Amino acid sequence: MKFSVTVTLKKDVLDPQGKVVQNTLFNLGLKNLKNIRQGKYFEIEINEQDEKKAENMINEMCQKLLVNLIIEDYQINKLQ
Amino acid sequence: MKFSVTVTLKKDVLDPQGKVVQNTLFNLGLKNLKNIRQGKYFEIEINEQDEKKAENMINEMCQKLLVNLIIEDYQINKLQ
Amino acid sequence: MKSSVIVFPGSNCDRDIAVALEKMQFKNQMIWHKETTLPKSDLIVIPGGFSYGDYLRSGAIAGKSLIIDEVIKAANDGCLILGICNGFQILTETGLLKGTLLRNKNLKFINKDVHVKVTNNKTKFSSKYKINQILKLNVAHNEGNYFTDSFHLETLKKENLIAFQYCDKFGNINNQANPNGAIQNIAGIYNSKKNILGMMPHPERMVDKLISNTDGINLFSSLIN
Amino acid sequence: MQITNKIIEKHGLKIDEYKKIQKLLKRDPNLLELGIFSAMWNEHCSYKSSRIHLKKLPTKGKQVIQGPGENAGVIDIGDDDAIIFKIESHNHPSYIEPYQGAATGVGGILRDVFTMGARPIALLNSIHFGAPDHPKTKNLLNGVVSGIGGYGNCIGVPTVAGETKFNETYNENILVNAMAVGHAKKSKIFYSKAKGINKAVVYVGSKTGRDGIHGASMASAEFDENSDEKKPTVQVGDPFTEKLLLEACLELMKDDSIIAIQDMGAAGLTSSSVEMASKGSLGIELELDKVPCREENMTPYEMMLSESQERMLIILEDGKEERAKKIFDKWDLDFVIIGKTTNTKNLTMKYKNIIHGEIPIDALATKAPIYDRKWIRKKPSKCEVNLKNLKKIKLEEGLIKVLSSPNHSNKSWITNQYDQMVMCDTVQRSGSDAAIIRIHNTEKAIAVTVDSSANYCKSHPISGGKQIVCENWRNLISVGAKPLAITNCLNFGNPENSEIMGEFAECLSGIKEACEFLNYPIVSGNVSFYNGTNKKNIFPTPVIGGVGLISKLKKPIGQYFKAENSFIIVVGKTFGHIEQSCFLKENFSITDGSPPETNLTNEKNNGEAVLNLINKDLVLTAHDVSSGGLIIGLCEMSIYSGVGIKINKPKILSNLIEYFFGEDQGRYILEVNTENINKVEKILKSNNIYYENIGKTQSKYFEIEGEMKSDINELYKINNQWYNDFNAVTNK
Ligand SMILES: Nc1ncnc2c1ncn2[C@@H]1O[C@H](COP(=O)(O)OP(=O)(O)O)[C@@H](O)[C@H]1O
Ligand SMILES: [Mg+2]
Repeated sequence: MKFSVTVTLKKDVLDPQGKVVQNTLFNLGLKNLKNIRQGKYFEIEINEQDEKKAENMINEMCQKLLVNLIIEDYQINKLQ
Repeated sequence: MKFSVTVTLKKDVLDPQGKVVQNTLFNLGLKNLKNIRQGKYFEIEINEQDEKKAENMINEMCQKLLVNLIIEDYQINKLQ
Repeated sequence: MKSSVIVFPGSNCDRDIAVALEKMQFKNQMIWHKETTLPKSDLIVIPGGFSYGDYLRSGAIAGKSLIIDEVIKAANDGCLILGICNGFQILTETGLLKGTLLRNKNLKFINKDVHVKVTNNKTKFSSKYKINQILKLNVAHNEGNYFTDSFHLETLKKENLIAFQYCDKFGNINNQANPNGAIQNIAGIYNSKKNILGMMPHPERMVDKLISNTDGINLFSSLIN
Repeated sequence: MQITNKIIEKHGLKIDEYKKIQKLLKRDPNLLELGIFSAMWNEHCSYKSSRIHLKKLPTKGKQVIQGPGENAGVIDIGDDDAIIFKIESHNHPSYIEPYQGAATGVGGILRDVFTMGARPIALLNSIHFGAPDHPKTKNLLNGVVSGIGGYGNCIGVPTVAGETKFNETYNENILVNAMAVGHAKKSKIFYSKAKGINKAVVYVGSKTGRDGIHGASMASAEFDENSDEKKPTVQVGDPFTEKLLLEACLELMKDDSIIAIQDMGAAGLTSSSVEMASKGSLGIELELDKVPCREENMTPYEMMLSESQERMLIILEDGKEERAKKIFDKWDLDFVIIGKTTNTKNLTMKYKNIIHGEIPIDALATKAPIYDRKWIRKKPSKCEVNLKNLKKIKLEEGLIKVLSSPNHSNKSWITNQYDQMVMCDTVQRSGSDAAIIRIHNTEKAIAVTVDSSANYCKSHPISGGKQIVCENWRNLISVGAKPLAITNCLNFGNPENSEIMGEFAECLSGIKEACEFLNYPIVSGNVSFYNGTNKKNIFPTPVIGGVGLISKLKKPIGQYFKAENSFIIVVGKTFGHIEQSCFLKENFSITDGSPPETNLTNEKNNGEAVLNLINKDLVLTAHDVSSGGLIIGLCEMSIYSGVGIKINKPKILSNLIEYFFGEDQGRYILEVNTENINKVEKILKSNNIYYENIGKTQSKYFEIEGEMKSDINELYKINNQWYNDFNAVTNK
């Protein structure tokens, strides 16, 4: 089974990368840009047929390693 | 209008981050993990009501800056 | 010899390279990235550091700056271009050099002295070195893991475009001597015309005996000739 | 809004303190004002528990240009050159989020240094973690190390020295202390004292967000079960913006536009504006709607208390605005006039033309509470070491235990993550007793080091306090530098506990005694109390950062043996003090007993003699003897040089364990070649310095006559194994 995980900074947490990217895009002429925030993305494939179990497993990965829960939020999606 | 962009390394490009993450998760006991690849995620808000135009604009951002087309692929999704 | 060092916000080896160039009798100028013209130079250096914080991808944002168009023009006219560390990353982002620099394989920043072998000494950058000479240079980077497709890798070898390769102190090119996972232990490459050199190690850190050694000097003295 | 007891408590204020606020204001404060008091009156900003003790420290000397009281201390290194330096803690934030906590710690201390006009030239750190097998240690260690590196590497200041220690006392409360050292011209030093009325108050740097609100009060409280609630205060460091801010400030400082400048550190806009006004006996009026904000709808309360990083407050001379703004525009930084100085001696906060709060400056600064907290003397700790047991263990066995322990293992896995070479003035990188940084474009250099000895301080705070100052001094001597002055970071537990307060008072009196004797004044520092959880306090951990001067730079001698067949001289007497040694800790888990006493007279004489020998080029190598004793000192000199040693059977002590592992103070190991040995012995004798000629260097074996003979490559491996194993095991 294949999942995607998107990890984003919590609201109110400074996103220095997003800020610089935003300025750069603006300077490149993309003036309509209102806001951009940068996060991480994972594509994860696991050997597990049971969807519930699989999702639990992905969740565990997020909690244990992929996400810094203190400053980040995350969301899991099943792919295909 | 709000979009998300996910940027992933092309298939035949080495992914050192993904690899280390995979090993670590494996060592943490998540043995069912088959494959994990790491990418970037952007949430972009723009001042543009026309969906077609908006999407073109996002596409331009990707081509101009967000994506290194030599090693990365990307995908745009409309949010909400 | 006239040299220009391009300074981006976040460049931090700009002073170091300027000191080295001046010590080697270059007439050097610092060029702020917002400038739109380049003074006539024999050598353009893109220094190390963290241009734009290395945010997004190292070198990506600097690769879009105004001055880069001028650098590309000069490069096409045959001007010598040297990109060190972040400068190398910027050159790959602009397409002046092929391939890319990925995260170090251990995902950690690495600063240490490493050995590299001079793989090609028949260029304007390396003529003062002996072929296969072993140099001890300092590396300091997060993304020094050079990667390119197999087709380009063949070209690099066929056209003798590999400048330096990581090796051990005896000159053996092997895994243990590879600090960052770079393909074929590549530490630096040339473009086809060999007027552009991108390298991860810092030659400017190796021009003063008191600080380190003088293994970097011949790179600059090669250029003077 | 009604101010309830609960709100008062949430702001970290005691009811008595609230009553004092009412008295000073002659009315009830509103919520904004209460927040301001809370920020200024907490331990971190007001030094209310420490101030009366800090006052006793020696802070003056011919070399001192500016002692404590400014953003950082300033010392004179001759010509027109000054060195500006300070150390600061970021313990609590680093425990919550190790990467960002450590990174913003580095960012904060850098600002303290460049706000005074210095270009930062070196970073150091002292980091303390819990037991290696504690479940949190690995993550904290890796996070802190990459955070320190991440910030310093990006901004381009070399991280050149530090210390990393493990002890279960830090299991729930790690220590992350960062020190920054900068260079300025003596004639171009900037201070934070406001002068003149109606001068523009300018905000520069990053925008203000909601991060770190109440960070300073968090640093002034113990952790408890509810610490999780405080999570939103995590600040994210932006070293890129700091680099821009650094360059922009230094560019503006080239002329004389600045009257006063102050970084926004703990308690952000509040403390920076209050400090500048207080020092100048002025008032300050802020128009908060002008403050550049990152988030929408920020309230005056949030703006005043935000601890967003990478910001500064400047008071500008009249007519300089345009030029100044141009500079900050060039560096893409915000530059906004947000207020002016006044003669009201009040902090006045306006928002959309309405006054939202007004507080007399002195109520926040000079009239803040000061406590003479109760403290008690430490009872000496007794240790019943059975010397017979000690004899059972072989020298080699004991050595290997220590060499392979986390605290004594090679730390290049840390230092290799720090750019030590950027700026191309690092003459001696880490791996020696002190790092050496050349003053750019001169023949001068400074040596820098940080040191702590929590075990010693725990068992006998006075001796411990004395000892760290001396060890720090010795480290500078060993690289051929003349020690000039120190900064200190005092990491302690809960000051409301009289035992902890006793540790504080006694450590300080030890520090004071040593500093006075050695003419080694304290020019800056920081106090971090409330390090502990649920009534479990950390060991008292004062950290000393020292700066010394090398007036004529040569290739450093370093601490690695240079050649075979040299003489090995130990300066200072070996008594074999084994209590509190790492030998007992690593081999027998014995941690009680008292630390070695430091004889200040010997310390001074020995140090001056060694410095003299180094300056005369009579020694090949020098190294001080510290934790681990003689044998560890010798080992460090040998196994990384490829040169072996052969040590004679000692003549003065029959117990070899005590002789080789004893941690007596005031000692140095010197390598001297045949040509100079007579001269060296003559100088030592004529100065009445006790020394021993203990053996010679040889090829590749570490040998003690009749006791052990090991291949140095094997010892090298043992010393380098720990981190690999640590990562491998805890990854599971
Ligand atoms: N242990 C100490 N020894 C000497 N001076 C100290 C000590 N602790 C704090 N100081 C001085 O008190 C002043 C205030 O320090 P601090 O509040 O840490 O500054 P900041 O505004 O950077 O947070 C500084 O001048 C500092 O050098
Ligand atoms: Mg300060």
